[in-house]
Amino acid sequence: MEKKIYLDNAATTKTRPEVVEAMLPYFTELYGNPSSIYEFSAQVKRGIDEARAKVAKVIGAESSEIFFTGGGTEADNWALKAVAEVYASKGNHIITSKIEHHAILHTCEYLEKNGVEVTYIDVDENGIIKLDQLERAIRPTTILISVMFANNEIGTIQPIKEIGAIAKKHDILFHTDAVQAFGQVPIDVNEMNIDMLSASAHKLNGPKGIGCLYIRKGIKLRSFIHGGGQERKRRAGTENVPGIIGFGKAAEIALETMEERARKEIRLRDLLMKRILDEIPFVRVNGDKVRRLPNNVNVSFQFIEGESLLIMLDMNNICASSGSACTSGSLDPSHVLLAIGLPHEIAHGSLRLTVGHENTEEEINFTVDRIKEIVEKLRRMSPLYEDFMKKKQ
Amino acid sequence: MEKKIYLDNAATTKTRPEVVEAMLPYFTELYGNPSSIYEFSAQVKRGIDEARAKVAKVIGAESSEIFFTGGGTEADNWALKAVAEVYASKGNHIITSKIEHHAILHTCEYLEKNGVEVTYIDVDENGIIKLDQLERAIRPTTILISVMFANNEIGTIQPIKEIGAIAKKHDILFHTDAVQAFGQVPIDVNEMNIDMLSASAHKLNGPKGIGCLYIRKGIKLRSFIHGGGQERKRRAGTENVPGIIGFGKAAEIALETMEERARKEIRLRDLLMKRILDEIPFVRVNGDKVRRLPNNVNVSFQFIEGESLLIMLDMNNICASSGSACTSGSLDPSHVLLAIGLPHEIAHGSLRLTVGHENTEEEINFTVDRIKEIVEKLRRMSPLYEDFMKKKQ
Amino acid sequence: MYSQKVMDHFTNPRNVGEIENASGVGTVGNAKCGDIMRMYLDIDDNGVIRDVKFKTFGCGAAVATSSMATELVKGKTIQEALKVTNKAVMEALDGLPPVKVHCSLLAEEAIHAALWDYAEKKGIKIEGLDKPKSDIHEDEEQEED
Amino acid sequence: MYSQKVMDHFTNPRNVGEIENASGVGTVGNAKCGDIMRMYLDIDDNGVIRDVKFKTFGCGAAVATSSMATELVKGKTIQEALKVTNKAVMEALDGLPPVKVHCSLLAEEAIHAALWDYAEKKGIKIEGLDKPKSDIHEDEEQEED
Ligand SMILES: Cc1ncc(COP(=O)(O)O)c(C=O)c1O
Ligand SMILES: Cc1ncc(COP(=O)(O)O)c(C=O)c1O
Repeated sequence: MEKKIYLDNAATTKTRPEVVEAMLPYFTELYGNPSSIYEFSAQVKRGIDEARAKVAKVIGAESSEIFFTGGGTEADNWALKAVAEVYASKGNHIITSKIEHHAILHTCEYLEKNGVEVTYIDVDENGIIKLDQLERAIRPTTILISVMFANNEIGTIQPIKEIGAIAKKHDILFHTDAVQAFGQVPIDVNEMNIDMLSASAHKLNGPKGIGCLYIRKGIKLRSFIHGGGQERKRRAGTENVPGIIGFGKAAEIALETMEERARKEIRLRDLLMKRILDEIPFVRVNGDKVRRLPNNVNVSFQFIEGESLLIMLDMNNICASSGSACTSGSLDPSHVLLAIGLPHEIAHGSLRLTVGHENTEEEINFTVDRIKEIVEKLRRMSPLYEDFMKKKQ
Repeated sequence: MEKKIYLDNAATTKTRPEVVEAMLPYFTELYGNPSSIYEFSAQVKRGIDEARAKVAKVIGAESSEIFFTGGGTEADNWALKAVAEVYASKGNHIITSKIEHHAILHTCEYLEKNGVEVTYIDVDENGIIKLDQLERAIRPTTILISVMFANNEIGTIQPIKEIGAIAKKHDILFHTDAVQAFGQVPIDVNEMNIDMLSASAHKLNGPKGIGCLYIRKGIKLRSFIHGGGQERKRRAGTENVPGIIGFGKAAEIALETMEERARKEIRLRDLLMKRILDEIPFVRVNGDKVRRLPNNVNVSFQFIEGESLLIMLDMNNICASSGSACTSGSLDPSHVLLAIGLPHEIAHGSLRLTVGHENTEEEINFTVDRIKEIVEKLRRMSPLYEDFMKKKQ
Repeated sequence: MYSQKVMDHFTNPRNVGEIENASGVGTVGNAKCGDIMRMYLDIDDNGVIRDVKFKTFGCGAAVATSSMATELVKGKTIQEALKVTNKAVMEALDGLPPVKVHCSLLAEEAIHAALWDYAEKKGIKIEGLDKPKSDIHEDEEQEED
Repeated sequence: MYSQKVMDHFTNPRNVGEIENASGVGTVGNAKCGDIMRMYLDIDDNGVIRDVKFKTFGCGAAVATSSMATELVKGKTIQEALKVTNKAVMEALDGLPPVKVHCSLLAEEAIHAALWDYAEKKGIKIEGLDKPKSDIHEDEEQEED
């Protein structure tokens, strides 16, 4: 195929043309600073209000509970660091999972250096958090439970409602990194007892560099970025107005099209998974089969290494990932794949394909054909495959 | 005039059409995540590299010393909080000025609650920092001097080179908030001994929501936002690619056009100032007459209050500001105007007009005509003016 | 930011000016907060406010509430005027932004101060009128930290 | 990310395969780091490397350095082969990204391991050849905190 086949929608997505369209006026026409008092800026403020309402609606929140940030990572940092500080008098213990995104894990490591204690809960072989272990980990000093809504590598969706119930029962704040789930699967912060939630626009066909932290009304949380009085004095800095408008538009479209997109993506996802499993030997699927994001396929090919596979796919104009986009270039296999119990060499041979609403069945079939050829080629040059076949004989 | 007259370029600026043009492909075509390894993303990475070089060039820095952030405020927060933490073993004292932006002042207040000691240096009646006081304030525990390059309200440009020399002499890190100066006046981080510098794209006809922190090579500085390995592991979070590209383009144009723009803006600025001073009684100009940003006019009209003036200007389609955009809505008069010694009632009657390269002489003249009428009208209903005139008789 | 009513009263304020030899004059507020209001009352022998004028140094809301307050007390008796609360002024203006509510308090205070001045000059005591404070402070909510 | 030379050797690796009854076989690296290289040498009685084959489990750089290393030692004497350092392999490939330099070390190690195996089988000692480590560790720079 001449055309690029983009199967890395968990890393980032194409901004929808309608979203860009909505943003455009805010660069060269409605460029006023929303903090100014003239009418020119009031128009901008109204645009922000509308966007905020659209974002809030996706998770059943109030507009006033949405605080825009520079992305999902900032939202995660804010939630964890601010809770650790504001609730220090109550305790210094945070509970999270072993398969969080680095935005959570590296923030936890930072906090650990500053006297916070963190318990990292195990997940089962499908990547689902061990609820009993989580509840047992609660101490009188526990101030926060932070568990991601859906995993960025293996697509597993956590039992968020159950975690929310546990948090509520023990009167502990509950934060969820919903960067991968926001706009993709139904979320209701009230029903699920979510106190704080992180999202990022570029994962739902919105622009990069804008996200939000949902903070339940009544929760005390200091600013993470101090300065001007923007975002009701909770997040300083001139608002990224076009970004906010784009996030709003993307959220609106994501909500409207959620069911239809999920149906289509699940069809493509399942086709992809089925053909790979049927036609390539020595493969395993990672992540839960049922509690799974509509767009995520994660498979491990025994005896081969993921980067080689990615480069060969790239030479066929297929964009894919071998774990988190953030960690490629790193030498360690993905912490998520290790946490679900994969041995190192299997973890290294993993491939993540994340479909989007623009992908076609034809693209999927072309991709599987290429994967088959490449896996065969790489196995032919693999010493591990050689050893395995010799042992079998 | 039917058309809007925008005279609030210190609050924010219109994004240049060429900048938007440069950004556009990065939304819907070159949307790949720069951390991914496929060629599709390599193009994006190259775009970022070019933008980084353009930003670096404006201040005579190396590309590798530029770290993109979500704006000027984040850059300010990062510099101060990270230095306070990383250099805690060396000391806990920071020196800054009384007329910093809230991004610095509120961050300092936050740090003060956490054991950091901050000295706020006075400025003279023109807003220039007292260098002797600054040098005397240095203690063995001083770890940072942070003084803004140019003030956002009164336009005064600080003796940055002299401050840099003092910092160097005492082996103390020097940060400058150059959000208002970057791309407007010549800056050379080496000549001026600047160790860290904050900038924000939307002040130079670039997009909102993107800025940078310059960090001199060799300076140890922890991340402020933890997570993925972006920005050479110093600033986590998926890069705001269109924002970065737009910042690069805006920086390039700002550097190319700096002299020409300054000439034009100074002409408009001086016309504005001269006519106001000549034609309206009981006015004073705030800020230094010479060491001043090319675009800044700040005047105080005795006996009247700024917001009324702003609203009446707004009714004439003129956008202006009465102090910092961030502080409007607040009840206190600007801390900057108080710091240069204005009594409260004079500070309340201040007006900031900041011109841009698109303004015309016609607009300036129209604006002065309106200001004259409005000031007269407001004085007619002012009890302070009444008292003053009665006393005079 | 402001309602149409506020904008109307700000742009075309009613009863701006002074009254020579006024029955009572009251000035409240201070320059620190950026609002000063002066109210002139002309009260006839029946205790009816025949005329009222104001001068205000302050924001749009301050001017508009002064203007509206003068309208509300004009032609009223002293006792009726005392019932013109800040709430009444705000309602008559279709509301004010939260940050501007203190302006309406100032208008109420200005009327009271002028009435107090009237009472002092007359040597009488007005039922239900206390000596006005000259300053209005507000506790601004600090959400940030 | 990779030079054209690397991409060429990755896409069309030279000398992939096995040698039956090889004079020496060496396997280095480990699955933890994601790189395993196996080198087969066919050495004639004059100590000249007549043929060489490799198999590699690893990233693009690992495959390309294996391929290049086989080209560099083929037809060489044992002593010449010992001089094929990781630097030589990297240079021949027009460089590697910093994070991938360890792959070139692995290729050097693999040759050494195969020669060691040859020497052991032959019961000889090769001048300048030490027992290879089986693991290659690298100290990744941690800039973040
Ligand atoms: C689960 C998860 N959390 C957080 C992030 C960070 O979001 P961003 O890169 O927008 O800061 C990502 C994506 O990179 C993610 O997948
Ligand atoms: C001097 C100064 N510093 C910092 C900032 C904050 O920049 P930003 O609003 O882009 O975060 C501004 C403008 O708002 C400013 O003028």
